[in-house]
Amino acid sequence: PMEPTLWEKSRRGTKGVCSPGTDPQAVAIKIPAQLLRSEPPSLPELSELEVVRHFTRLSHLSRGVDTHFYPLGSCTMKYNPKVMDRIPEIPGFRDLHPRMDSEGMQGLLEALSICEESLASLMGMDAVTLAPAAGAHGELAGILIARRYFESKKDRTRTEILIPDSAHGTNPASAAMGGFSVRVVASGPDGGVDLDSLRDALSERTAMVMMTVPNTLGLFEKNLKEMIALVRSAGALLYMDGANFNAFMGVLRPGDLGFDIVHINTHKTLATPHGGGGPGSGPVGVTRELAPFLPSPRVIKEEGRYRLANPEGSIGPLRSFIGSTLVLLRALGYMKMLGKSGLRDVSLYALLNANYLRVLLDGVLPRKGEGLCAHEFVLSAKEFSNHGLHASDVAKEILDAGYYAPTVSFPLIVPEALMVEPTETESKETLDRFARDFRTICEKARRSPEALKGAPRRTPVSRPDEVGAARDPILTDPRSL
Amino acid sequence: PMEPTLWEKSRRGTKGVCSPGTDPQAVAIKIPAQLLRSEPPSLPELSELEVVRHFTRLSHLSRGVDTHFYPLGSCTMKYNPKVMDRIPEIPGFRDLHPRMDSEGMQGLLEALSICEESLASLMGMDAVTLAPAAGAHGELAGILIARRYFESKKDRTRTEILIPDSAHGTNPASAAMGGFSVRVVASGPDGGVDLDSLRDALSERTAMVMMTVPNTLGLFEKNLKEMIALVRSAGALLYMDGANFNAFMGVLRPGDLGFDIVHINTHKTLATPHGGGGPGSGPVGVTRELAPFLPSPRVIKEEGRYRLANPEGSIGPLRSFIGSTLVLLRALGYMKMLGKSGLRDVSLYALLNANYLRVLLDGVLPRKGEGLCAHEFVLSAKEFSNHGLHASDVAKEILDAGYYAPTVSFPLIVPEALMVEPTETESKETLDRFARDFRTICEKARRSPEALKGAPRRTPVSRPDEVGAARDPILTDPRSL
Amino acid sequence: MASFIPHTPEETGEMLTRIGLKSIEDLLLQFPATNPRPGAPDLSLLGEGMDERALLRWFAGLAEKNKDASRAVVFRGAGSYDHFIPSATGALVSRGEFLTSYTPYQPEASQGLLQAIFEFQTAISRLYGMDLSNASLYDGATALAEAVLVAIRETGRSRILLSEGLDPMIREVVHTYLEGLSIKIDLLPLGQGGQSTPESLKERVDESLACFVGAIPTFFGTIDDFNGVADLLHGVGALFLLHANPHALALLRTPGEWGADIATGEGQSLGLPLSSGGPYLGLMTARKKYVRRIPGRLAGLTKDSEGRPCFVLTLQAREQHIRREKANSNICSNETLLGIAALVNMALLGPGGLARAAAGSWKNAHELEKRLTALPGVRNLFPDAPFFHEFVLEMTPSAKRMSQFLLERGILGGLPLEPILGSSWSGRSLWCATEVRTEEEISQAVDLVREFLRQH
Amino acid sequence: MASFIPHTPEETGEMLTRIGLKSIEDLLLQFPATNPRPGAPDLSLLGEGMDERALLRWFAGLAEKNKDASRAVVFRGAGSYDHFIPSATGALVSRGEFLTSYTPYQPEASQGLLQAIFEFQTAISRLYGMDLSNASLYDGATALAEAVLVAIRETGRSRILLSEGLDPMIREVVHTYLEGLSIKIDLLPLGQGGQSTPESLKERVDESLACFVGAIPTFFGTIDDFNGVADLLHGVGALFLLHANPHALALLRTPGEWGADIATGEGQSLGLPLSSGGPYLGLMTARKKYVRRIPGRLAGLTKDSEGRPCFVLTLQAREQHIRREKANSNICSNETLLGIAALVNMALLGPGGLARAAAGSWKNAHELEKRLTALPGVRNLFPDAPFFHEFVLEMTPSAKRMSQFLLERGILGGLPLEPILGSSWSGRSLWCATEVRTEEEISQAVDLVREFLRQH
Repeated sequence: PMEPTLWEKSRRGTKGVCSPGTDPQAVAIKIPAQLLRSEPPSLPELSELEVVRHFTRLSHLSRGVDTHFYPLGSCTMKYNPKVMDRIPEIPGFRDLHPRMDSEGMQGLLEALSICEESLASLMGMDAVTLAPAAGAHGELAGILIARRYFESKKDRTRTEILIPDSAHGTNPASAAMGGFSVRVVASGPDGGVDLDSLRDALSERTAMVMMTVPNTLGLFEKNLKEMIALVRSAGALLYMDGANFNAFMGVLRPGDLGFDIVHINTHKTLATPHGGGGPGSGPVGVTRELAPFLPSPRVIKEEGRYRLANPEGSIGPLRSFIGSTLVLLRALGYMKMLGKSGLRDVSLYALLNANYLRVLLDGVLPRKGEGLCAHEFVLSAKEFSNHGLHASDVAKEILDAGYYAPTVSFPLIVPEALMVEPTETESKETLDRFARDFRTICEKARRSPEALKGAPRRTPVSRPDEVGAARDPILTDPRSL
Repeated sequence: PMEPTLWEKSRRGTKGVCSPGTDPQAVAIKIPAQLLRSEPPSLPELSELEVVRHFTRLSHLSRGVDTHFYPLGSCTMKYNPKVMDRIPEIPGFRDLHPRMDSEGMQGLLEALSICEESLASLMGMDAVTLAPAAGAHGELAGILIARRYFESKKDRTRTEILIPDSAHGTNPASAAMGGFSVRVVASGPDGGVDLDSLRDALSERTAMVMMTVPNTLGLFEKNLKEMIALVRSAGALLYMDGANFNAFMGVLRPGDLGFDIVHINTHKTLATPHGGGGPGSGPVGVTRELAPFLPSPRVIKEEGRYRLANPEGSIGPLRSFIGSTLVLLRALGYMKMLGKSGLRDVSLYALLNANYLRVLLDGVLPRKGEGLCAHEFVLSAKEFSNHGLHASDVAKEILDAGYYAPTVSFPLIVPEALMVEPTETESKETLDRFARDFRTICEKARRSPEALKGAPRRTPVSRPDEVGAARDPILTDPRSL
Repeated sequence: MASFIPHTPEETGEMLTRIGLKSIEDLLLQFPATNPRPGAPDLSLLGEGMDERALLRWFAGLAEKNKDASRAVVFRGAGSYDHFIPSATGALVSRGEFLTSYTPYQPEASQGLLQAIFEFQTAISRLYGMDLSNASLYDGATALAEAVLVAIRETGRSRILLSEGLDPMIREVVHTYLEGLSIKIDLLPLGQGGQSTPESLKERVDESLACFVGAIPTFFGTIDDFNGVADLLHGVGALFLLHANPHALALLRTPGEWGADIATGEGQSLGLPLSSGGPYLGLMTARKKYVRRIPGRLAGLTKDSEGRPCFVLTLQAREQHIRREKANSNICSNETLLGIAALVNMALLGPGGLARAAAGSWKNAHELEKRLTALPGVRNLFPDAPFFHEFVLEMTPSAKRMSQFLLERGILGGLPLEPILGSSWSGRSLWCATEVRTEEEISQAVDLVREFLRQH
Repeated sequence: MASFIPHTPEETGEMLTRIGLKSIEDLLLQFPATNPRPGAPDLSLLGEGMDERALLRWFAGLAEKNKDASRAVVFRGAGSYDHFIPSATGALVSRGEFLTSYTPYQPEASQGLLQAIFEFQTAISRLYGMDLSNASLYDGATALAEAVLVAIRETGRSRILLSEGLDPMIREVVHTYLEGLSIKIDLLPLGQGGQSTPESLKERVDESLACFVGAIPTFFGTIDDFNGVADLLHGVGALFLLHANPHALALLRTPGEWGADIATGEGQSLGLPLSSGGPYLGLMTARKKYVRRIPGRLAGLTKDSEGRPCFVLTLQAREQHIRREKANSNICSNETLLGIAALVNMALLGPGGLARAAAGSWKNAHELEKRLTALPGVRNLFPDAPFFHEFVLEMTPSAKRMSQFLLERGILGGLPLEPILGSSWSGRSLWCATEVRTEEEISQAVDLVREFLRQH
C-alpha cells in the first residue's frame, strides 16, 4: 500500500488551487529574456483532492506520538498539549511582518520579553537569548559567546573545548564550527566523566567544557561538584547542553549548579512537537558577565515600551530576524499554563516513569550505570551479538510490536545501545505493556534470532537497502526529470 | 488492530483536560439533595494523550473521500474544498450567540440574506428558507407549507401525496409526518414514472406530487413536461426533491421546470462534507404564492438593516434558531467562490464522469435505463443470484479493492441494485482504475462466487453479524455499567 | 474559475469520445425543456467567482459586523451556552477520515466512525441515566418533537401536556411538528414560585394523555421537582418525557432517576461553539423497551465472521429507507460529527471535569444573581426556587433598553423576555453565567447594570 | 494544575513501591547539591498556572497589540513576504502523524514522512534548476552561511566574496558564522544602476577565493545578470553560490541555469505565514558532485528487502551524530514540517499557479512603482534596472516618518533603509507588492503617500 509520488500522479494541464495573480505570459515579456527561466519548473500538477488524498495517505504511513508510544531516548517524545497548536494560529502573531516598526509589534516584544524572563528563572540564568533555531544552533551561539568573552579579556590562548565522549554529536560539531579544537574526555566505567581524565585534559588552552546534564546515559554525574570546581579553577567556562532538561526543570537550575552557558531544546521540553525533524528552538541562558555578547537583536524595554536593539558587544545575528517566535510562544504558553509546580511535576513524573520502566526491565538486558536513573536509561543488547543480532534488530521487532523504537547505537560508549525515554505523559499501563513486549522480544532474540533479522513484518515496507541508497544516492524523483 | 473503547481504557482518577470551574463539593450542598444526581456519570477518565491516540486510531479505521474514491450513489460524495472548513472557524460567526440582539448580528443576517438570494437564483425560485437542518427536514417543511397553503384556500379535501415508487424513503416518511396519506405511483419499464399510473392516481384528494429530479435511476423523466401539466391541471402542488441537484445546478432551474417547492441538500451539493452522517442543511425554495408560509424566523431587510421576524402565515419554527448557519455559510462560500460558470461546470463534469464510467462498465452488468444518464446510474447484480450472491457481496469485494462501495439495494425497483455516483471531482484515471477493478470483480463473481462471500478480507474487521446485532441490541458499552 | 475538477482538456476530450459525444454540452441533451420562470432572480446574481483569499476576506468583512463572544461577554443563555471547549477536540474531529465519510453503511470500512458513535451513545446514556441513546438528531427542539411523536405512536393517544418550563421556542417547534396530526397540546403552568406543582399536574393527567414533558432546568433556570410524576403518568398509561440540559446533568438528578421513559436534550452545551445557532446537536435517550420505537441511527456492538467484536448500524428496519411511510421518522442526515465532538469533549474532561464545569456555572450564576439583586429596584422573579445557571431578573426599566445599553459597552446581558412572553414581561430578562465567566467580567456586568439603572 | 500526566495517585504509589521508593521526591536523591545562584530570577516568576481558556485569552490580549497583516496592509518585504496560502495546507500539515513524529530514523515506521521529504527535495531541486536539495536548514540566512562553509571546506581557501545585493542581515549572519574561522569576507558592490558589473567582479576574483555569492533578486529588488560568472569563478577554482527567492524562480532564470554550484534560499515565500520572523525554512540545493559535502538530512530512494521501492535517510556518515567534530555541520533539528507545508503548497498550486502568483507579484510591484514614482519628488533609486517585486523609493522626507504615518493609517509601507544602511539612506525605503495586493490597496497606499508628502 505504498503511495505513488506526486510526480507519478501528475497529469499535465491539471488545475490545482486557484492562486491570486496574473497570467505570466502578459508579464514575462517585459523582463529581459536572459533573466527568465527557459522552461517552467517540473512540479507536479494535481487537483486539490488528489493532493489531499496523497498527504492523508502519507500520514497513514507514519508514526507519531499521537499514534504510538515513542520511547526514543534523548528525544523526549512526550505529548504536547493541543492548545499550544492554537497559539501560532493567532493572526496577531502568525501574520505579523518581522520588519514591522516596533510600534506595531509591542505585543510580540512583550511576549518574547516575558518568555526570556521565564526561561531565565527556570534555568537560573541572568539573561537569555531566544535567537537559536535549535539546540545545536544554541550550542554554536554559546561557543561564539565564549570566544567573544575570552577575546574581550584579551585571552587568546584558549582554543580548546573539552567534551565527554558520551556527549551528543552536535557538541563537537558545534565546537568545530566555532573554530575551536575539540578534546574528548573519556568516561569512567560507571559512564560518568572520569575525574582524572578531566583534570588531565584541562589546561590554559581550555576555553570551555561542555557537559550534558544528566548525561546521555541518563545519569547525573556523581562528581559534578568537583568537576565544576576543577573547571572553574582552570579559568574555563562551563557549558550545559540542556537537551535533557525534561529531567529536572523546576527542580534544579543549571545556574545554581554553576554553569555559565546553558541551552535548552524547547521542542523537547516545552511543547513543540518535533514535526518530523523540526522546527524547534534552542534558547541560551548566560551569566551576567556573558550577557553583553548575546546574539543580536535583543528585546529592550524602556519606559514601558519595547524595541529591538543590536548591542555593541554582541556576536551578531545568528539567523534572520528575532527568533523562531511561533515556537517560542508555544514554550511560553506551556510555562504559563503549567506554572511553577506543574513544570516541576513534569520532571518528577518523567523521572518516575523512567525509573519504573527501568525496574520493569531489570534483568532483561544489562543497563549501563547503577541506581536511580534520570529521565532515560541505556541498555546494551551486546549479548545478542553472539547470534549475529544488533540493537537495531531488536528495534525493528519493537516496531512490529506496535511502538516506535528506542534510540539505537547511541551513546557510542555503550555497545549495541538501546536508549529508552518514556517521558512523563505515558501511562503506567503503556509502560507495563511495553515492558512485557520488550521482555518477549528479548526472549525471542535468544531463542530464534533469525526471526528478528526479518523484522519488521507489519510495517508498510520491510528493511530498506541502506547501503544501496548511499552508494548511488537517488535524492530526487527521477520522474521529475 | 481494533481499538479498545474509551471505557476499556478508562482508569479511575485519571485527570483529563483542566476545565474552568470549581470544586462541586463546595457547591452541590446548596442544592436540595433530591434534585442532585446520586452518583457521577460513568464517563471515561483518560489523559489528553490517551484521548488523542484513541480518536486518531479510530480515524485510521474509517474511510472518507479524503482517503478513498467513494462512489456511493445518491450521496454525492465529492470533494469539498478545504477553504470552506475555515469559514465556520471565523470567530464572528462561530462564537456568535443566536439570541444576540439584531444590532449585534448584522453581518450574519446579511450573509444569510445573500445566501437566500443566491440559492433562489440557483433554484429559480422566488423565496428560500434556510431553516431545515437536512434534506428530509426540508421535505417536512415543504409538506407543512403545502398543508398551510390548502388550508389558506379552505381546501380540506387534499389529504394525499403522490410519490413514485423509485423515490427516496424520506419522501413517504415526511409525508406521513406531515399528516398526509401516501399514494405510490408505479414506475414504467424504463424506470421513469408511468404517465398512466400518475393520471390514475391524481384526484381532488391530491395535495402534492413529490418527484426526484433526476430520479433515483439517474434519469431525467422523459415525460416530465406532460407530468407537470397533469399535476397542475389536477390542482396539486409539485415538489422537487433536490438531493440530486449536483446533476444540473447552474444549468437547469427547478423553478423554470414548474416546481412549486424545491429542497436541496447543501451537504451533498454545496461544500459541506457529510461528517459520518451530518450536519447538513436542506434549504427550501418556493414560489411567490407559497412564500408567506415559510418557517419562522425570516430575515427581513429594512432601510439597510436586517432583523428577524415571525410572519403571521408561517408554519412556525422547524427547529431552534435561524438555521444551521455554519453549514449555510459554507454553501454561500462555495457559490461565491465558484460563481455562475463554476457551478455550471460542476454539473457538466458530474454528468461527464457518470457517463464515462457508465460507458466503461457497459456490458459488465446490465444497467437500468437507456441512453445518457445524469450524475449517477444503477446497475443490477441480479445475475449473480444464481450463484447465491447479492449486490452487497460485490460491494464488499469493492471495499477490498481499495474503494468505498456503491450504494446497494437502492432504488428498490431494481433487483440487486448497485448505484454508482462518481461526482465531478474524481479524475479520469480513478474512473479508469475503478472500472478495471469492477470488471475484474464481476468476472470473479462469475468464476468463483464463493470468494466474494468471504469478502472483505483487507479491512480491519470482516462482515459483522447484523442479525445478531439486531436480535439483542447492545447499544452502549457494557463496561460503562 | 475554481471548480475542483481534475480533468485536463485532453482527458475531457478522450472521455467525450469514449461516450460518443462531440461537446460536453451534448450531455445536456437529456435535459427536459424549460420555460424561464418570470420574475425569479437571475443566475447572474451568483457572480463570476473569486479565489480563496478574496473569499475569506469577504467573510471576514461580514464577521466584523457581528458581536461575537470576544466582543460582547456572554451573560445570555436561553438555549445556547458559552462553555469551555478543549483545544484537542477541533484537532481530532477535523480529521478528514471523520469529516468526509458518509453514514457508515459499510461497517467494515467505517469501524472507527461506528465505534465513535457507539461511544457517543454510551456517554449520553450514562449522563442521562438512561438505557440507550441514538446517534443524534438535528437539535434539542426537534429531538423533543420526535420524542413526542414516539409517545403518540406508542400510546395511540392524541393529547400531550407540555410544561411551561420548556423553552417557548421548543414548544413552538413541537407545535409545528404536530401541525398535521390533530393533536391537542396542553400546557402545565409553572407556579408562582417558578416550579410546577403536583396538584396542577394531577388536574391535567388522565387516560387521554400520551405524555407529559418536563424540563431540567426550566427555561427560567429553576430546577423543577418531578417527585411522583413517573408513577402518576404510568398509572394512566402515559409516557414521562424530560428535556434536560446535559451540562447540568453532571450534577442534577437525571431523567433516569426521575423515572422518565424518554429524555431529550440540546447537546450544544457539551462544548459546541455558539455557532450563531446551528448546527446544534439533538440528543435522544430512552428506556430499553422503546428501542424499536425511537427514530434515528443506532450503532450496535456485535461480532464479525471471525468472532472479533465490531460495530454496525443496527435496527435499520425502523428507518425510512426501509419502512418508508411507516418509519419511526423521516430522519436520515443527523449530526454525527457534532456528536463526536461532544464525545471527545466528554472524554477529555471526564466526569470530574464536567462536574467542575457545571459547579462553576452554578457558582458564577449565583454570584451574579446575588450581586445584581443587591442593586436597588432589582429582584429575582423566583427568589425561592433553586436555580442552576439562569435566573429571571425583574426591574422597572425596559429590559430591551438595558440590553442595548450593555451591548454597546461590550456585554451581552440578560435576554429581554417581553418579545417572547408578552408585554407583562417588559422589565424582565433571563440572565446566565457559565463556568467560563471571570470575576472581573461579572463585576463589569454588575457595574454596568448599576450605571444603567442610575441613568434610567 | 495541568501537566498532562496520566497517573492516578494509586498508580503513582504502585510505581514507587516497585522502584522501592517511599515518595516521589525520593527520585531527587540522585540530584547534585546546588547553591542557589544569587541574583538570578526567582522560580515564582513562573506563576501558578492557568487553564486553556485563560491562556488563549492572555495571548489574544498580547496579539491585539500587534499590527498584523489584517490590520496593516503589507507593502514590505525585505526577506518576508505576504503570499497566498491555500487552506488545504494547514489541514494536511497539522495532521498528528506528521506533527508529532521525530526525524525518521526508523524508515519502516516513517515511510510517509520520508516520502514527503523526498518529494520536497525534488520540488526544490526542480525549482532551483539544481541536481539535489537537502531536507531543509533553519532559514535562508543560515542556509547561505552553511553553503559558504561548504565552499571553504571544498576549496580549502579562506576568502569569500559576497554581493552587496545580498540582504545585509544575511551578510551579517555569514559574518557571525565565520567568526571563529579566520575568513576574509569581501564585498562586491552593486553599481550605480543597481546591478553588479563584470569588471568589478573580475577585479575581486582570483585563486585565493573560495566562493562568490550573488542574489536573485537583490535585496533592493533588482535582477542581477550573472552571465559569465560561473566560468570566471570555475576558472580560478572558486565556487559560484546563489541565494535566490524561490517565489521569483517560478519565472526568473534559475541558479542551475546560471551555472551555480550551490544555491540557497528562504522558503518562507513558498507560502509560509509571516510568522513574526520564524520559524522560517532554509533551502539548500547543489550540483550532484557536492552531495557528500552538503549538511543536513537527505532522504533517498531505495528498495526494501522484498524489492519494493521505499525511502530512507541516507549519507548519514556526513552528519554530526556519526562524524562529530568532522561533520559537515552541527545541524540536527531542521524545519521538516515547514518543508512539507511548502511542498503541499507547491503541489496545490502547481507550476502554473506558482508562475501566476509570481507574475502577480511582478505586476503589482510594477504598478505600485509606476504610481508612486509619478508623485512629485519621488523617484526609483535604480530606475534602469529590471526589478521583480521590490524597489527602492527615494524622496526628501524621512522614510521613517513616512512609515509611521502610513502605519497609523493601516498600511505597512516601504522599509526605511537608513537604520540598516546608514544616514545617506534617510529618504529611501524598500517597497514590495506581492500577488495578494489588490488594486484598492495599492490605490490606498499611493493616496496616503501623496497625503504624507503634502504634509511634509
